[in-house]
Amino acid sequence: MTPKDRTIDELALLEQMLLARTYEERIIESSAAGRLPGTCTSVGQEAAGVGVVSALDGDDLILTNHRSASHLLARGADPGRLLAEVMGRRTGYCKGKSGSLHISVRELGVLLTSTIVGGELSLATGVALSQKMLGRPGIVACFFGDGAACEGIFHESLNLASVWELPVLYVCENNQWQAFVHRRETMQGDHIAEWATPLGVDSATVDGNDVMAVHAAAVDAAERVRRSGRPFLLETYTYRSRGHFEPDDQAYVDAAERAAWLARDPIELCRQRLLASGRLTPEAAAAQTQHARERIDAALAFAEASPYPDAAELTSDVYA
Amino acid sequence: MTPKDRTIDELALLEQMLLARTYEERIIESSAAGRLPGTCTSVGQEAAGVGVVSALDGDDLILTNHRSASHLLARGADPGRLLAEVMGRRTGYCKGKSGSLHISVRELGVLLTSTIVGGELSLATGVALSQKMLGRPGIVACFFGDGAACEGIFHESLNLASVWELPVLYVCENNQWQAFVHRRETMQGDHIAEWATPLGVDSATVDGNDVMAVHAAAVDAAERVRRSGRPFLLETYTYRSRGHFEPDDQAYVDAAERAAWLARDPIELCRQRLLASGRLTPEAAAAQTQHARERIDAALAFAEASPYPDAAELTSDVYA
Amino acid sequence: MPTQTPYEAIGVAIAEEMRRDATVLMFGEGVATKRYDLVSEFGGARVRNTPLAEAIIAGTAAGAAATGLRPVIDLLFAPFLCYAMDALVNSAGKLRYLSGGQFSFPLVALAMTGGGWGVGAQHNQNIEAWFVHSPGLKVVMPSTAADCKGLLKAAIRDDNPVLFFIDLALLHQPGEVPEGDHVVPLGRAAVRRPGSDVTLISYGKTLPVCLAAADALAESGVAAEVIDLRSLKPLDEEAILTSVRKTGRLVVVHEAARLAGLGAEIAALVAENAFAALKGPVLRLGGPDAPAAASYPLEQAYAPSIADIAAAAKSLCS
Amino acid sequence: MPTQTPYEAIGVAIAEEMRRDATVLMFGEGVATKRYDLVSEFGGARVRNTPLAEAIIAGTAAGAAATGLRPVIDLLFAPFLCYAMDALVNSAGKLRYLSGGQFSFPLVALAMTGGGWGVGAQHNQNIEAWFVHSPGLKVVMPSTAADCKGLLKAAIRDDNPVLFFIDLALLHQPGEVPEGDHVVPLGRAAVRRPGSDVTLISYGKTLPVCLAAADALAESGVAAEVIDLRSLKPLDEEAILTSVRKTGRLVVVHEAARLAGLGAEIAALVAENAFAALKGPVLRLGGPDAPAAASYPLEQAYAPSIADIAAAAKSLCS
Ligand SMILES: Cc1ncc(C[n+]2csc(CCOP(=O)(O)OP(=O)(O)O)c2C)c(N)n1
Ligand SMILES: Cc1ncc(C[n+]2csc(CCOP(=O)(O)OP(=O)(O)O)c2C)c(N)n1
Ligand SMILES: [Mg+2]
Ligand SMILES: [Mg+2]
Repeated sequence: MTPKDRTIDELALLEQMLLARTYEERIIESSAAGRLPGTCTSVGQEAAGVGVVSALDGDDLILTNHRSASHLLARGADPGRLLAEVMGRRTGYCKGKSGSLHISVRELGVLLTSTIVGGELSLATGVALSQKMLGRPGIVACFFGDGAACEGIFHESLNLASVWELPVLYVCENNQWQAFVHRRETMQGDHIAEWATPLGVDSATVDGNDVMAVHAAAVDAAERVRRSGRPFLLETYTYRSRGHFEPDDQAYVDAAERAAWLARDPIELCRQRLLASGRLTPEAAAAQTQHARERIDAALAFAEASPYPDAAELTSDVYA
Repeated sequence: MTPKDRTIDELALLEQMLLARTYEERIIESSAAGRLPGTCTSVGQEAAGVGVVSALDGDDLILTNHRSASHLLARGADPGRLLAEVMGRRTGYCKGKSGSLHISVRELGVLLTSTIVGGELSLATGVALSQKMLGRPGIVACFFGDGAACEGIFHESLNLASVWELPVLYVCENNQWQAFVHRRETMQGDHIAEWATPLGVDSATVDGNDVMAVHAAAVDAAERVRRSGRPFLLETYTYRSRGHFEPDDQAYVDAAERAAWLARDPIELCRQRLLASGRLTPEAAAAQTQHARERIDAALAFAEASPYPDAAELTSDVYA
Repeated sequence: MPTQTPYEAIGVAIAEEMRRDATVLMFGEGVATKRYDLVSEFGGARVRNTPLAEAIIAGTAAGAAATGLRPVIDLLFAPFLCYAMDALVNSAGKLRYLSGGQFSFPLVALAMTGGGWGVGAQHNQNIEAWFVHSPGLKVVMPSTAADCKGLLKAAIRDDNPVLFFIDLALLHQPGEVPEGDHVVPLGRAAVRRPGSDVTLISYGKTLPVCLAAADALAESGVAAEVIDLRSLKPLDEEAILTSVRKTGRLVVVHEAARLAGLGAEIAALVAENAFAALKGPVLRLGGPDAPAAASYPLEQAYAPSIADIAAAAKSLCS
Repeated sequence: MPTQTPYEAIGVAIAEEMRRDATVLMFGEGVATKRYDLVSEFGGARVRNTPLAEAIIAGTAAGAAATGLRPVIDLLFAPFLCYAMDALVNSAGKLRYLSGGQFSFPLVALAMTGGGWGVGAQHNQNIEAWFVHSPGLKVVMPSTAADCKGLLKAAIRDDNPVLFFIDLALLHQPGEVPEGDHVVPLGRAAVRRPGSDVTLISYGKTLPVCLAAADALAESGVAAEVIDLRSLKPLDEEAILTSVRKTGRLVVVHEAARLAGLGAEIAALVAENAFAALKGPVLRLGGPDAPAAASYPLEQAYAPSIADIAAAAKSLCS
């Protein structure tokens, strides 16, 4: 098997990050205006999400959690159907039943999204077992947070994947926060990656705000999982720039730490690098931003025009 | 504070191990004869149990699990009341309600014994929190198995004890088995001790069949917990010589591995060392054995003569 | 009387109990952040954030409770209790009994429950019936801000583990709350509105819905008696039976799934002990056998409405 | 017909289904050790021991079920399900709905339940009612070896998550079991003994106790109809109501705690839908609101006895 060509266009990654950011910003505005329910946004973590998803193959599978917008959009989800889902409309990917927190998109290989923190860790081993036993290509990427890593299911999931040799790429987005608690209050060290080692799971930590670094690390990690059939843990070290759940005044947030991270905003980092290298012109950058806005505007219009589910949906889809 | 004198008499440890062994052997015989319910015996693990318990202070607290006889007896529990409990009699430490699997003895500081694998790990942090917040002396020794270490609660318990700086001496009796599953099938490495490290919990592994080595390691470990106020994990590497739950034909057990461990039986190891050094004569050894038998005979007679609980006990002690 | 929301009343109750008893402490994910006033008054040792790990939060509470502390833990949303079941049910609920009474477990576990936030079934499931069915536990579920304070104070003083569910939809609705040491004993229902034709029994967020239905019924000449259970365990069987013996008609209402919900226990209790007084079938209104959707109209349709309740009561009286 | 114990019948059912369908697999703590015959026939990939970790066992089953496998997991004793609640209730029970029907969860979770081993409440609690109350799950609890086989085969073929509880006390009691593809559909109760004076409804280990009580009642001239629910969810409401409409009298019996147990649902169902047919109160017999003790006589006293059932039925008929 010759390795796939995995050269990536940084401009395309910037575009994806921008789309995610624009999507989230529109949600923030609209929810502040009462037009949308609140959500857990991925603002500040776009590089961590886009960098990994762009490293996956089409037949790889993804499990994610409540902070999933950048994963979904990078995977190619339609922002209109996502916003419709957030708004509980029938045109949403889950007919409006999920809302923002458990959006799965089977056709894109985004499975079994759980908003129970750790739920994705609980399910990922089984998905990987199916891949392995049914001889299907494709590894399983499981996104979770540093908070989820504190749940016992983290230990159980990694241990089982290790013992059973399951092709799971665990991706821990260590964004420094666990809802209203700083990671510092919940663990002794700074890195989740170390927790994997004694379970026989190799791991690495990468600067989660540098999309190219994330992408390269994810290509490498995914390749290791593919080759070995064994799990690997990639920790993307990043920062949740907004509050836990919109709206959130972040009064509890350390301003200096936040400022330091905001100075390394993943989109700015990427854009400046591209501008500096001349691969992006200021005009093209403006056009990119404009294009993202237009897509999201159209998406929001679609979602808002979509009807709510029928009353019969109250009890449909419960049993097979 | 001058350190306590912790010199220990190896002969006394041998006596305790012998008492535990005799106790378990009588249970095995009697349960085979249908006079007793089955139990999870500690045969083969006496050094691991006695070595640690003998290293604890009177105001230290103990949490243990289903395989607890050597802990209880070494702590000074009356074999008669233990057997009565095993037999469900009213004179048992728990009025016969516990049976063999969750025997707590508050007056001896043996608290909250759980037979839910991992239950002791779940409760130990709270007991240690009480010690710390109420300013009581005494650390908390929490005995659990290699199987319990596979439960997520292991991860949660050690992490919380680490972050909150709780005085817990975690004691993992790694006896190679988890009911009917060999430890090899459930973990990549051989040692639980390593699992503690990334959580910020120091640890050590000791030959669990050498009672003096266990004792020394436990004195050291307990001292570290006392001094630092932080958790420590001591792994006693040992072997479950009998089946999981009496009766058990052990047809599933690897004979060569078992033989190798039996050749290092903790009681024989200790006895031979004492005989070789001249500290124990063959006559004294025989007398010791005889004495243990007599104590257990008396205990069994007491237990068998004890009445069952009244029918009213069906619903007493449920609510405070 | 001052006006407080249930959220505030809960904070006041905890503060008062912490002042009264130095062994009371509180911990959970984010409690020290969200209830920073408690940290200010009582310090970080008694009001603690925890790692995100419900099992050890509950286990730690059980261990601490058995050895001299009186923990109040916040488990956030009821479905998250699925991670904490072992500590609550197998340890706190059973180890008093299995130890022959050597230990008690004076702890309170708080959780928000029910719809109202539009976030779907992994945050929204009413599971109070599970705990009523499990020995050794008590369960309360207030419908007013005053009861939040009074029941929580009683729960903290109780020597048993108490599950304290508060309906999300009520959490920020202000109500009158008595100042000072307002304690509402566990196990006593309240007659919120007397009536002679039909009894409506409920708890939590559907209680105000029943009161509204009683208003509507009054306009059609039906006098409904409305009983607020407040404690689901111990259950005030006497209050239930007394009312049904008087009215002869019963509608039980809750948001929890109807199937094997607490309403079944109440209907069964009445069918066994007040059968002779019954003038018609016992009706139960509850949620469908379906997870709760995030979508607003579906979430709203999940729980029984004023019209549903009034129609059920009328069907009995006609 | 050959005679098998429920333990054996379960093994046969699994083997037959594994032969029929290559996507069926089994895992759990010690299953590959204890069911070594299955390993011999189907290999170690399809019959696996697991680490001691109920949460990930159940989670793995849910993940595998949603993506093409049909796992059967053994969770050993019912109280251990406390560690597996999130995967069962929040994932397997809810994610079909929350995903708008994108996934199904064809899995079976086996667990032993009830008294009989003298090991106390951390191994012995009947929690089947929890799962009946939780959406998206099915629940079965056979009383015969034949139903163990037939219901398990149906459960494995069902596209929903099924909790399969088997009473420990029945596990090694031989009974006749049809050979071949004996499938008992979920959701159908069985009339085990017809009768016209009183209906006894039960399931699992108390079903034979009801049959014995019916014998005793027959001697006093009372003809009891005995209904074995077999499936607790879906519940065969029609069978229940038909019988009660005929006899007018009902005693519901189970070992599970009476308080908020499944018996409450059945009593409530009848009080609502067969009220007019009822000649007297609906009686429920079940365990006390207490953990189960290890002590033999206490363990035995926990569940309703033949005498209790006969007395209850007689009290209705007099
Ligand atoms: C079991 C469970 N506990 C608590 C919550 C509430 N909650 C939702 S997200 C969150 C923080 C999760 O932190 P982390 O895993 O680091 O993810 P992040 O939100 O930082 O992306 C919490 C506490 C939940 N959804 N599930
Ligand atoms: C939660 C739970 N799962 C399963 C069991 C059944 N069980 C009892 S002891 C045991 C093995 C425990 O292994 P380990 O922790 O290594 O302790 P050991 O028996 O070897 O001393 C098992 C599986 C249980 N009691 N609790
Ligand atoms: Mg985080
Ligand atoms: Mg072991």
